[in-house]
Amino acid sequence: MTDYNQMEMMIVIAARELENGATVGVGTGAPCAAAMLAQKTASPDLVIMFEAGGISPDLPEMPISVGDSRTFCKASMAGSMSTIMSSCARGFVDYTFLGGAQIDMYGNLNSTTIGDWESPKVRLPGSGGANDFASFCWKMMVMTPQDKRRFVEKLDFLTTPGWLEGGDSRKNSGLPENAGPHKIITNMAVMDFEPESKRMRVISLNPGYTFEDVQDNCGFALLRLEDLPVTPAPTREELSILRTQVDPGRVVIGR
Amino acid sequence: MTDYNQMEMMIVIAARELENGATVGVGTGAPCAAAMLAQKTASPDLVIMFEAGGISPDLPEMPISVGDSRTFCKASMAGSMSTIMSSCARGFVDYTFLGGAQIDMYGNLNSTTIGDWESPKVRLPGSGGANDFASFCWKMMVMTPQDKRRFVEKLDFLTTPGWLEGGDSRKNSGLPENAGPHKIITNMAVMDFEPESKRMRVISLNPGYTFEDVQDNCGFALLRLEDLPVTPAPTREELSILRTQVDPGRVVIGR
Amino acid sequence: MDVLEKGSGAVFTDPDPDKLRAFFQTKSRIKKDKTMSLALAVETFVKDGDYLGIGGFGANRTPIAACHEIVRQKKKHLGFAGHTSTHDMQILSAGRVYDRIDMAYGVGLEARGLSGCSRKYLESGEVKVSEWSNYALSIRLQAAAMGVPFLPMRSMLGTDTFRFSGAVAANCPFTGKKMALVPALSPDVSFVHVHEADIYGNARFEGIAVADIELANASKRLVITCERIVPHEEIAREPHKTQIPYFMVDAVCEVPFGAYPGTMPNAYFSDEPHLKEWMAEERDPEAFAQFLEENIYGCKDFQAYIDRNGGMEKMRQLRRREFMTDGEAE
Amino acid sequence: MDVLEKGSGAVFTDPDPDKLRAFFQTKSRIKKDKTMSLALAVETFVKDGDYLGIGGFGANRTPIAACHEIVRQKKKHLGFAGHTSTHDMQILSAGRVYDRIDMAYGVGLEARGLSGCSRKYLESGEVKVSEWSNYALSIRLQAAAMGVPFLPMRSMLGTDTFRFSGAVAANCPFTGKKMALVPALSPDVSFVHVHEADIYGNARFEGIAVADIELANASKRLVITCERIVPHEEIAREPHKTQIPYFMVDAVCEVPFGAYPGTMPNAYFSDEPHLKEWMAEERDPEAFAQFLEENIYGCKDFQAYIDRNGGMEKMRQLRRREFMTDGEAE
Repeated sequence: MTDYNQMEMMIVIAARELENGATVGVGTGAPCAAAMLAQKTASPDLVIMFEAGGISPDLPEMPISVGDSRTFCKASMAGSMSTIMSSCARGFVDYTFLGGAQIDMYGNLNSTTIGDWESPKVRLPGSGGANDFASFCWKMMVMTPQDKRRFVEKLDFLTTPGWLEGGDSRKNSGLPENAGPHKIITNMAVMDFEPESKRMRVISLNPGYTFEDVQDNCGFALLRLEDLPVTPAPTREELSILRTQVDPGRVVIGR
Repeated sequence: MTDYNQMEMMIVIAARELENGATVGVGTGAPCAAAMLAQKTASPDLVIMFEAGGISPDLPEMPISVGDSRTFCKASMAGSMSTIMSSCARGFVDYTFLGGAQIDMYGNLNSTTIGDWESPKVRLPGSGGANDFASFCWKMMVMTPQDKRRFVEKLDFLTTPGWLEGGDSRKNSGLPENAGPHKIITNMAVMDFEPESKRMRVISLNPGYTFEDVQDNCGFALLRLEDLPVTPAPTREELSILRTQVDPGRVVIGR
Repeated sequence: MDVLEKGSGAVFTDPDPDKLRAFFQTKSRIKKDKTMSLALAVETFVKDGDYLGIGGFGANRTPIAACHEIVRQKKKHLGFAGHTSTHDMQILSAGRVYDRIDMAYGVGLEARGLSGCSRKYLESGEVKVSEWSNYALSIRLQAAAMGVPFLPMRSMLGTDTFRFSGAVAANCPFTGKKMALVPALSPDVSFVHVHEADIYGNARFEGIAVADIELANASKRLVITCERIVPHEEIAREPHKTQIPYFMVDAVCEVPFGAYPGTMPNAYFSDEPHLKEWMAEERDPEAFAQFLEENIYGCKDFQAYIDRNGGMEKMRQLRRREFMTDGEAE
Repeated sequence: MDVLEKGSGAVFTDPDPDKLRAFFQTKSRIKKDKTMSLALAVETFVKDGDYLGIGGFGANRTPIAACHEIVRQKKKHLGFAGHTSTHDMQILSAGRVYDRIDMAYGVGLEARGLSGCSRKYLESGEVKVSEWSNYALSIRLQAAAMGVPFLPMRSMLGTDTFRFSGAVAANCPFTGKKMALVPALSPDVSFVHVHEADIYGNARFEGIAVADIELANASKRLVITCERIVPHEEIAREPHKTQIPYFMVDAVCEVPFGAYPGTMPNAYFSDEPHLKEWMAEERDPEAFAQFLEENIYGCKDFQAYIDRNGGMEKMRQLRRREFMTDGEAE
C-alpha cells in the first residue's frame, strides 16, 4: 500500500468531493491544495474563487495570501471582495472550505477567541470572510485534525455558522435557505450531518482507524452509519500529482 | 444695448449662478450650455457631472445625450450611474438644472403625465434621473419659459421634489436635509423661494418685463421682493463666448 | 420592518433572493464556448412573458441589434425595465413586444424629442406601468446582484413617483430617518453590448458603465453582444479589465456595430439623421409600418439593416464623427 | 423598522448620512495639485482620535509606508477598521496607535501564522472591540459611500459574530425574511495604495480591488499613496480606467514600493523572509523594541526602511518573484 501522511490523505479526500464544473471559494493552504488537485485529476473545469476578488485563476503555484498575485493569475476576472461575496450571496458558489480552532456537533466554527470573549485566553483572527462564505456557499466543508480540543461540546465563540443549534434552527435564522455544512474531513474519518437533527455523523473511516478512535478524539457524541465503509486511500496517481504538481515545495503537505 | 434672444438671456443668467469650484449635475441642452459658458467665463474650475457616469469632462462640443462620448471626453473618470448618484447622495454635488412640463409654487416638477396618470392625455418620459438629482444635489435650479401652462397651481403628477407642500414638508419627508430648489430662471424673471413658506418669490426682473408680466404668465400667486432689481443683461463677452465657443451650431440658442 | 408608506405600483418580478439563488444554483459554471448567432440567442433565451433588461444608456452602447431581433421574432407579453431607455424602447414599442414596464425614463429620446410611437403605446392602456427614478432602478438591480431582497435609498420620497412605484418607506433603525426601500429586480433575460468578450462570456467595455454591471449580475439569463470576440488569453492577460464574469453569461454574439444608430465609445457616434428619420416616420402609421417592414421585419439580420442605411461607408463616417475628425460641428 | 435582535457591539462612527453630507458639502471640488510628502500628509490629515481605514488586503497593495509613518509620528487613540488586515495591523499594534477596532480579520497573517504583538495588544484589554465579517465591513463602507445609513445583508445571522457586532436584525418588508442590517462606516481618514495617480488624485490600480473603492468613497479624508504619479493627460486619455475620482482625495504621495514587504500586483511580490523576521522579532519585547527602532522610529522615511532591507537589489529580486522569473518555487 502506498505511503502517505495524514495531510495528504485529507487533501485527497477533499479533492474527490469537488465535482467537475463546480465553483469553490477557497483560502490558502490545504483547501487550495485540494482544489488544485481536483483540477489536475477528475475536475479540470472546477472553478476556483478567492475572497479578495480572484475568479478562475490558472494557479501557477500555491498562493501565500488569498489576495496575492497568484490568486488572479491568468484569471477570468480580478474583481473585488464584493464581486465574490455578492456572487456567493446570489447562489453561484457551490463549495467552500473553512477551518477554526473549535468545531461543534452542528459544524459551527470558532476562529475568534479561546476563553471568554471579554478577556480571552487567546485572541484569534475573527471571522474574516468565513462567516460570509459559510452563510452563502451551498456546501461548507472543513478539513481538520481529529482532536478533543478542536471537536468540542460548546464553542467558546460561534464565529461562523454551521447548522447553529441543529434541527430547523438555521432555517429559521434568516440565513439563505438550503445551504450549510456538508462534509467534515479529518485524519481519521469523514463525517456528514444527519438530515433531521443536523448532528455530525461519521460516514466513513480512514484506513487504519476505528469508530472508537474517532469518538475518543471528539469532545461530543458522534452519530454513525450502521455499516462504516473505509475511506478509499489516496492512489499513487493522486499522491504523485499532489507532490509534484500541486505542492512541490511541500509547504502544505510537509516534509 | 446688445441684442440677444430669450434663451441666450436664460443661459447667461444660469451661468452666473455657478461659482468657481462648484460641482453641477447637468443634462443636455440649455443647462449644459450654461455650465460650459460658466467654465469659459467666471468659473474655469466648475466641475460638470453627467448622470450616466461622466465626471469633469473637457467638453469638445454640446453633447446630444447625457451618455454620449462627449460627456466623458478627456474626463477625470468615466464611471457609472451609481458613481454619480452615490456622489450626489453623499453631498458632493452642489447644483443641478432640471426641467419639466409643469412646475408649481414650491418648485415641484412634473415630467410624467399631462392629465390623469391612469389614462394620460400625454405620457412624458418620467423621472429619469431628475428625482434623484433633485433629492441629492444641494441646490436645484430650473430654466423655463414663463408660461401659465407651465407654472400651474397643481401639478398633474409630482415627478420630482421641490419643497413639496412648502414649509417643513420637505424636511419631514425623509429627503436629505438642507437641499432643495434654489433659483427658477425664466425669460421674464429670476425667482427664489421665501425661506419660511418655501413659496416661489420673484427676486429680479429681466430687462423689459414688469412683475405684472410675470404674474400674468404664472398660474399661481407669486411672492416678490419689495424692490425688484433688473437682472443684468448679457454682456457682449458672454454672448460672444456663448455663440462662438459654447453653441456655434446654435443647437440650443437657435438661429 | 414597520412600513410607513407603500407605493401603489406593481412589482413585476419576485424580489425573493432564495428563489434567485435556487435558479443560479442550477446555472452552469463551466467555461464553455457560448458563441452563437443573435437570432439563435433570442430564440433560445427570450420566452414570451419574460421580463427583459436592456443595457447601455438610451442610444449609447445599447444592444440595438438585440432589440431589432426581439421585434423581428415577434416576442410577446414581455416585461421591460424602462431604465434610461430611448431608441431601444422606441423599437420595442414599435413591435409591441412588452405589456408591462418599470418606467424610470422612456418615451423620450433626450434632447431629440419624444417618440410618437412609444407615447401612443403607453397612452393606449395596453401597458401596465410602475413609476421609478433611474437611480431607483439601478439600485433595484444592485439589490438582486447582491442577493438581498431590497436596498434603502433617499430619493423618490414625498413624490408621486414614489406613490406610483412599488417602493415602501420605513425608518432606519440606526438613525430613525425615513428611507425609501426598493425591491430587488432580477430580469429573466437581459442584453448588454460591449466592445470585447471571449467565447466564454468574460466581457469588457470602454467609457461609462451606466448600470450594466448591476444589470448583468442581476439577470437570470444574460446575452452579451459584442463588437468583437477576443481570445480568452487576451482577457486573462489583464483580468482586472473584465467587468462581467463569464458565469453570468448564456450567449456571446459577435455583432459589429450592434449599437448603431446609437453611439459606441471610441468606435462610432450616433447617426442623428437616421434617428430623426425614425421619429418622423412614426407620425404616419402606414408609412411607419412600411418603414418597420424595410428596416426590421424585412431584414434577415442586423447587418442587412446596416447595409440598408449606408453600410460600411456610413460606419466609417460615424467613426470620424466619434473622433470629431469629420470637420463637422454638430 | 422593528428591530428583532441587536448586537451588543459598539458602533464607533456615526452612520448619519446627513452629517456626512454636511462634511462633504464643504470639501473642495477643485482640481488642484495635492502632491505632498507622506510625512506631511499624515501630519496634516491624521488627528489623534480619528477613525482610520487602510486599503488593500493584508499584505497585498496595502499602504504599508503609511502605516509606518502613522507609527513614526506616534499617533494615538485611533479607531481602526480591522478589515482583511494582517501586516498593517501588526505595524499599528506595534505602535499602539489605536484603542478601538472593528474586527473582521486581524491578528493573523493568513497562512503565515499569528502576530504575537497584535495578539497581546488585543488581549491586553486596552482595545475596545466590535466583531464583524469581512463582507460586513465592506458593506458598511459601501453604505457610507452610497449616502445611506445602513445596508441589509444575509450573513452573520445566528452567530456570536452578529451578537458582538453593532448590527441589528429586522424583517424585509417585501419578503418577510430576516435580514442583518449593518450601519454605514465612514472613516475620518483612510489610506489607499495604487499603481498610478495624477496630481489631483484621480487614481487607478491593477489586480483585485478588494474593498478599496468602497473605502475611498466612504472616507471623509483620503490619502492616496502611489507607485508613480502620471500626467493628468494620461488619466484623461482613458477615463474609464479611473477607479477613485480626484474629488475624494486630499493628498497624493508618490511612494515607490509603498506596499513593501507586501505584494504589489505586476510590480513586486511579498518579502516572505522579512515578514517571518517580523513575527520572530515580536517574541522578545526588548528585541522587538530594538527592531522597531531600527525599522520605523529610527528611519527618517520609508525609503530608509527599504534601503535597510535590501534596497533596490531586493526590489528587483521581488519583481522577479512576482513574475516568477527567479526560478524559485515557493
